[in-house]
Amino acid sequence: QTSEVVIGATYPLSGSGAQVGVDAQRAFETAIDIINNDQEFDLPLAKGVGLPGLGGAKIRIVYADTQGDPQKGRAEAERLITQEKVCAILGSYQSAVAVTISQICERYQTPFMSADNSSPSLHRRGLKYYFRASPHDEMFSAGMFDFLDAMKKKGAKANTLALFHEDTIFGTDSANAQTKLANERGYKIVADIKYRANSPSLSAEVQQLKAANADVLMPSSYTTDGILLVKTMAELGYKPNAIVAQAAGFSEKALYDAVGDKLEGAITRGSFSLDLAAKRPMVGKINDLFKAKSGKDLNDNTSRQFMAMIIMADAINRAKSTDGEKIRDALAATEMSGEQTIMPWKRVKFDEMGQNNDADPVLLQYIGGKFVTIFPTQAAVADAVWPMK
Amino acid sequence: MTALLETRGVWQRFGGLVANSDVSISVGRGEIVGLIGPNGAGKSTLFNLIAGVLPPTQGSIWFDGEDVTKMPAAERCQRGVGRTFQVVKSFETMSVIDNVIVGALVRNTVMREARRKAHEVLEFTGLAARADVLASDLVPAEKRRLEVARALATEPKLLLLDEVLTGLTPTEAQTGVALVRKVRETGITVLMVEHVMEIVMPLVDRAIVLDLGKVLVEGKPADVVRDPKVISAYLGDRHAQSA
Amino acid sequence: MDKSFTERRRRELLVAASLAVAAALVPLFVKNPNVQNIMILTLMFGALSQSWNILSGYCGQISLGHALYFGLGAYVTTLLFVKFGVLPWFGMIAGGIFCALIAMALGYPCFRLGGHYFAIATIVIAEIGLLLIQNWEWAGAALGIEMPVRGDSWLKFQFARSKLPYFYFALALACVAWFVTWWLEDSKWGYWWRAVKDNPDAAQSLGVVVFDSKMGAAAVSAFLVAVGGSFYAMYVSYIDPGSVMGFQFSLLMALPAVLGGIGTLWGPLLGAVILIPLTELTRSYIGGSGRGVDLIVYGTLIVLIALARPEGLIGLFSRKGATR
Amino acid sequence: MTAETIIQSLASGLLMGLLYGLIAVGLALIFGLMDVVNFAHGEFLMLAMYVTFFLFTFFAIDPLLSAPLAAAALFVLGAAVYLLIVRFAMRAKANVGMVQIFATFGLAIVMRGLAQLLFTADYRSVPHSWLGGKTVSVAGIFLPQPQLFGALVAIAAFGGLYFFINRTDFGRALEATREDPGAVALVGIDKNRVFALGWGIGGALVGLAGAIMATFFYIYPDVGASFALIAYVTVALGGFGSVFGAFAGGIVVGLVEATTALVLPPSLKSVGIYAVYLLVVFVRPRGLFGSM
Amino acid sequence: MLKVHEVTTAYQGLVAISSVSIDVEKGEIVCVAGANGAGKSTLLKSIAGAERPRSGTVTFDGKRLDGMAQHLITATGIAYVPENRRLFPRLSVRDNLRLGSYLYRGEADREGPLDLVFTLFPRLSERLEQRAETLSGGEQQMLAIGRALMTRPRLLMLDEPSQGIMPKLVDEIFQAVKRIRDAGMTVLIVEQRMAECLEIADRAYILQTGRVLMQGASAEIRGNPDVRKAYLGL
Ligand SMILES: Nc1ncnc2c1ncn2[C@@H]1O[C@H](COP(=O)(O)OP(=O)(O)OP(=O)(O)O)[C@@H](O)[C@H]1O
Ligand SMILES: Nc1ncnc2c1ncn2[C@@H]1O[C@H](COP(=O)(O)OP(=O)(O)OP(=O)(O)O)[C@@H](O)[C@H]1O
Ligand SMILES: [Mg+2]
Ligand SMILES: [Mg+2]
Repeated sequence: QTSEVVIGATYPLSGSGAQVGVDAQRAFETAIDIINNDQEFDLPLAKGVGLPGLGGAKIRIVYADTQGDPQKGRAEAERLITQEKVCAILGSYQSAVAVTISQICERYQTPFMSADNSSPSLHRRGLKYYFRASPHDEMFSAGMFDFLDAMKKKGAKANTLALFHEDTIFGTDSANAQTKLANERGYKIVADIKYRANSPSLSAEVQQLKAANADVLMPSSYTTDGILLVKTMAELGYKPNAIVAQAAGFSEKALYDAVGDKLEGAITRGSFSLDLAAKRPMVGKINDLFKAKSGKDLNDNTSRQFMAMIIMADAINRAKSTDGEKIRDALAATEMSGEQTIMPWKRVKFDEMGQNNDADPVLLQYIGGKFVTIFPTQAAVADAVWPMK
Repeated sequence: MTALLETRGVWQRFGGLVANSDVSISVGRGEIVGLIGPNGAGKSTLFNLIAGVLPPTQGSIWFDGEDVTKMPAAERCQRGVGRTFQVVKSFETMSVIDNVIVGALVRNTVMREARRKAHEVLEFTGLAARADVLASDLVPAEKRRLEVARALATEPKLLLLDEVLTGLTPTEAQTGVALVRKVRETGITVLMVEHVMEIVMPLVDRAIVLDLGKVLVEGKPADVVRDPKVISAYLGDRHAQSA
Repeated sequence: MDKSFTERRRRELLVAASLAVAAALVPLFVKNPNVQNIMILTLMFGALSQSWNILSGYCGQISLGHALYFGLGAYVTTLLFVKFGVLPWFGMIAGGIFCALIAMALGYPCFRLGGHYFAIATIVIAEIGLLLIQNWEWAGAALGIEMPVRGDSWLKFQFARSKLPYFYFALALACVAWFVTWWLEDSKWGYWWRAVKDNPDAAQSLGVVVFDSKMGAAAVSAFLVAVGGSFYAMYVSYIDPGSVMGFQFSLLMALPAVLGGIGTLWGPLLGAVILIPLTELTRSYIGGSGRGVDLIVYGTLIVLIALARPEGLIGLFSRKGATR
Repeated sequence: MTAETIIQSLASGLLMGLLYGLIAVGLALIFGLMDVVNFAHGEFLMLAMYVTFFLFTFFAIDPLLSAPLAAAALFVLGAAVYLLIVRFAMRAKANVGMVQIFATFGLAIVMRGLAQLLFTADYRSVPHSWLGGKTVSVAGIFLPQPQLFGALVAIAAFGGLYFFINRTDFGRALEATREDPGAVALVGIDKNRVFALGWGIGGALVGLAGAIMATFFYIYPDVGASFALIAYVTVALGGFGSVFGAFAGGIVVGLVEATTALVLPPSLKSVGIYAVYLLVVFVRPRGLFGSM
Repeated sequence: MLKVHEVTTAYQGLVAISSVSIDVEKGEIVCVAGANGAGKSTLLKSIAGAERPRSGTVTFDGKRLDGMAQHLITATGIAYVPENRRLFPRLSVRDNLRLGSYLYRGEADREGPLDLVFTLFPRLSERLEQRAETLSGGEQQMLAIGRALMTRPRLLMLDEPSQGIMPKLVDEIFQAVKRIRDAGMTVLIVEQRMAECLEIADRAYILQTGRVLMQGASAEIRGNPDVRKAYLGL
């Protein structure tokens, strides 16, 4: 019997995405801690030591640095599979890198789970070994528009939208989804600003936002540009009526450390909410475990990374084998209730393309220095403050 | 038969400075002509105009019966103008033989031929022993010889030599003089700038004196050195005495 | 006539042939895909750097924008295949010719520029190319394009697991790049290029048409780099603007030649043989820590090599090689 | 497009341009006047921002006050980089420029790695500085105070450097050393001293830029990459060898960037900068005011 | 004043001068002559610190120079005009001259040497704003000597100063050298034009393939029949 099960994790560990990769390492370690040791959580595999299906084998994780480069991600995935003998791979933050990693995994019949990639195209490529438990941009955006619909019904002013998105896969996908939904549901896009990621200046962009003066500003930006955007808005005297962000930078602590005072009332979509701790105490405890390692609260990314590890381990346990095909079948058969996760999801169940369609996003509002869940109603702990302060 | 080279009323201005003014000279086939004159008289500038480094501000240049005023330097070389630079411009990272091969390629498209030609020229100029040395390792006198070798390798009709025999002891200079004579024997016309009268005067068939950008005097070397204008502008008293 | 020279040329050819044969045998013994991947990358970067060396090393026109040709080669091949079903073999040639033309079109205004002005022009032109593709929906924009994978096929040059075909292609590419360099080195062009690099004024006076020389070098260089780009697209089977046209890529293409010996026949390959495994191994074995240690090690080694052998590592083998 | 938008664009562009100028001024000295390539310029800026950040976080020194300290720290770094690395890279017989590029490129990678190791990959920022987030508004046109202050510092830095290069013997020595480092000993100049000092001053100027940037920009190990290319283009656009050129280059870059975004999608705004660079050098191969 | 003792200098293992010893006394003009490649330039480079001697010593006013950095040697009062002049090509004539006075840039009196330069070479005063690279060959030579004089040297070392200079000016330069000596400087000069040089020199050395072949007072050397044949072309 194997006493050890090796899982690979491919992340940018140097370069401009390094911070996310490093935080991901802490999230995975937290998950492994829970799996490998006996813990009192209502999570699969928490109780008892290791994977019972494999005679108590423990999970070991091997990290590989992709530097955000598809070619390197591919090479690292192949190395993990052939040399480190990993039986599954988790990844990978940048969607472009997920494309090549999932290809390699397909060729080696090794399951790959996108923990935090949100590009909708990823699961639509007919790959057998590709899985994603968390929502993709279309689901996220749908959640955001559901929320806007609800607000409008309550009489809030939310007719015109300004999209502000970076020119990467993430930004483009997000904007495409938002444009489609806006057209379908009768919102008017008064500004659609695509900017270059990590620009030295966003003044020109902010000015156009200001001129458009939409009811809702919808940014899709990573932390760096998020910080610069908010600072530039303050400098150019632009106070939007409401911000509804496509997470990313807007769910990062660093952003609120830098410009939190200017974001009172900002709303972001998310796949995770600490408010859940009230209903599900386990969430708070796991957050504490994570915080002890990283000094940060779980956020949108780290919570999804944590869950990816749990779900993958659960499948391996059920497969009772480290054989790729068996794990794949086990993953395909996954049926996990929402309560068994730390997420506000209904359940975890993959469709034939490997996508979990029951992972509902939530909307969070930044109020008084922390996030509160405001949507959907069953998860909400407060009403949305609209317009933002 | 027409002259090989003719400049017709050539002017060259640099901003306010007139380096050549209304220079009309002609060089016949097979001649060795000395171009002399004070420092800054415009000799090298005239060479640059003939070789096509710059277009003259005014006037025209005729070579081998053709108006070449607007022709670029490389093409003039192909027509048969070979030149050396007063401030040597070797290809420093290339060996001596490779330097010469560049020149030889003008008339030899087959590499083997070009290489053979280059070796021949090195023999001719006495640089054969240094063939594989890097040009940057040559001492100045050798670099000047390399300039000549490169120009000869292009098999020119007209060879412009800008102070290639300076910095030699009298004995060595005699070897240089013999070399120039040998060059002429192969049918090449020579126009040379040189300040050392002991070398120029016995060598040239004719001397042209430039001063302040203009042709001052032109004639047989013996006559030229006696010309009071030349003595006062260029040669100085010592030569006046010896002449 | 000049026996030693002919002999040296023949010896170089012999050494190259033996090395190529030896390299061809390696994957028969080394089956580890990771090692094979490193070997493929080494050969690819060796070939790219060898091609870069033609324009920048021999002809002295330092280009820091060769990623443009690499990226365009990759895009032309991929787009022709995905959108029009043109087999990559033809796409590769098309990409090469396209890039050679682009290089000449760009050379027309750029070759008037000297030194750093030229280098920076090459950088910004490549960046413009990157930005335009990044915003061009039809070509996939930021999403990039994936080559549909449909099982092993020589016709489509696709192999799911076997790396041998890619290896031999990369080896062939490196051999071609080397041979072209070797051949051009003792040709009119080779001499013209080096003359232009050392002293354009003198070159002109010796009948060298400086502009044509630069154009020739640019076309050959761009063609080969574009073929390298096509190969990359087929090998990785996914391209996006950032990963094939980024500025970093231009630097990575030049780096082996500089470290091995710029403007030398063997420098780029030697540089690649040392540098690429170093890059891959530091990342694979110390990059996982997430603390930047791999960068420190990798960067330090680059600095040390550059300083210890400013003329290139080839100087370790022969003084002559270093200065030719 | 209203008149106000255009005026605001021009104002923002001008301020940003002066800031680019400030970032480029150190490079204008090292790259433009000494003809030594420093590919780690962006990383110098990154380090200066971290120095400012840590002085603020641990000692509560406002960036305005710590700017001289950042300048001093970067002076030492600049001089050290010359003495320990570039000096040896310059010994190459051929292709000195390329060797410098890669020696400093290696240095840039090391600096990024070290920053990640020592400061972690987290994004930092200086949240509450005296100027941070403050803005002056004149007739509906907003002028952020950090950029305004940066613009003033930039003008002062350019003025100082101009005086230094054109009016002092050291400036002349610097030019001579660039022309022929082997020949300055003939007049008794120690080329290493001149260059080390030049690098030091170049570093100090980046230090100033970093301190000001820290008041409104985020900080992380790779932040330099966003500015490096713009700085190179700025110096080249203005023309190598000219301090005034780099100053003008900065302003042109800022204005072009701001106005391009009015007509093209903002994601293409650097295309405007690049196109202007190409146009300028195609017409004037030595940039706007270059001498080399 | 200057003592070169048994100096050997080599380029990449190739010995260019071996065990050369020469002396220069204060106020002298000393001429060094010899065929191409005899090692004359190498001797001057070894004194000036441009090449490091492999063995032997160089002392100047009792101070050891060998092994000292080149710029410090300049600061001890030795000015060296190399064969290829090494002007700063893109700087103006004025700046080239001004840089000559870099060592005493703090001092008020920088005009003294400048006056001397302009008296010796009035042409330079007409060309002050021109870039050095566009000067004619002869003008460049004047500038190189002028720049060296600006360092206020006690010993001036000239490597073939007459090269590329028109006949009238050659005489003037040699006369200038004499006047430079009369202004209190010592001169060590390498020349091919031995005849002219010996006229002004007090003593001379003749080098052959890296060794001192002959030395003595000018008149003595000039009278030597071998020298007349080999070097004076008589
Ligand atoms: N590019 C230029 N710009 C400005 N002035 C120039 C340029 N080239 C040459 N001159 C000037 O033109 C004049 C003629 O120079 P040229 O080099 O032709 O003289 P020369 O007769 O060859 O002198 P020498 O015998 O000293 O070599 C000189 O006064 C020189 O300073
Ligand atoms: N940089 C160098 N590299 C290699 N060898 C050199 C170098 N400089 C000089 N030599 C060699 O050293 C010897 C002496 O050269 P040096 O220049 O001192 O002679 P010289 O007497 O000054 O000759 P010239 O009259 O030509 O100026 C020569 O054989 C020369 O080839
Ligand atoms: Mg001349
Ligand atoms: Mg000499």
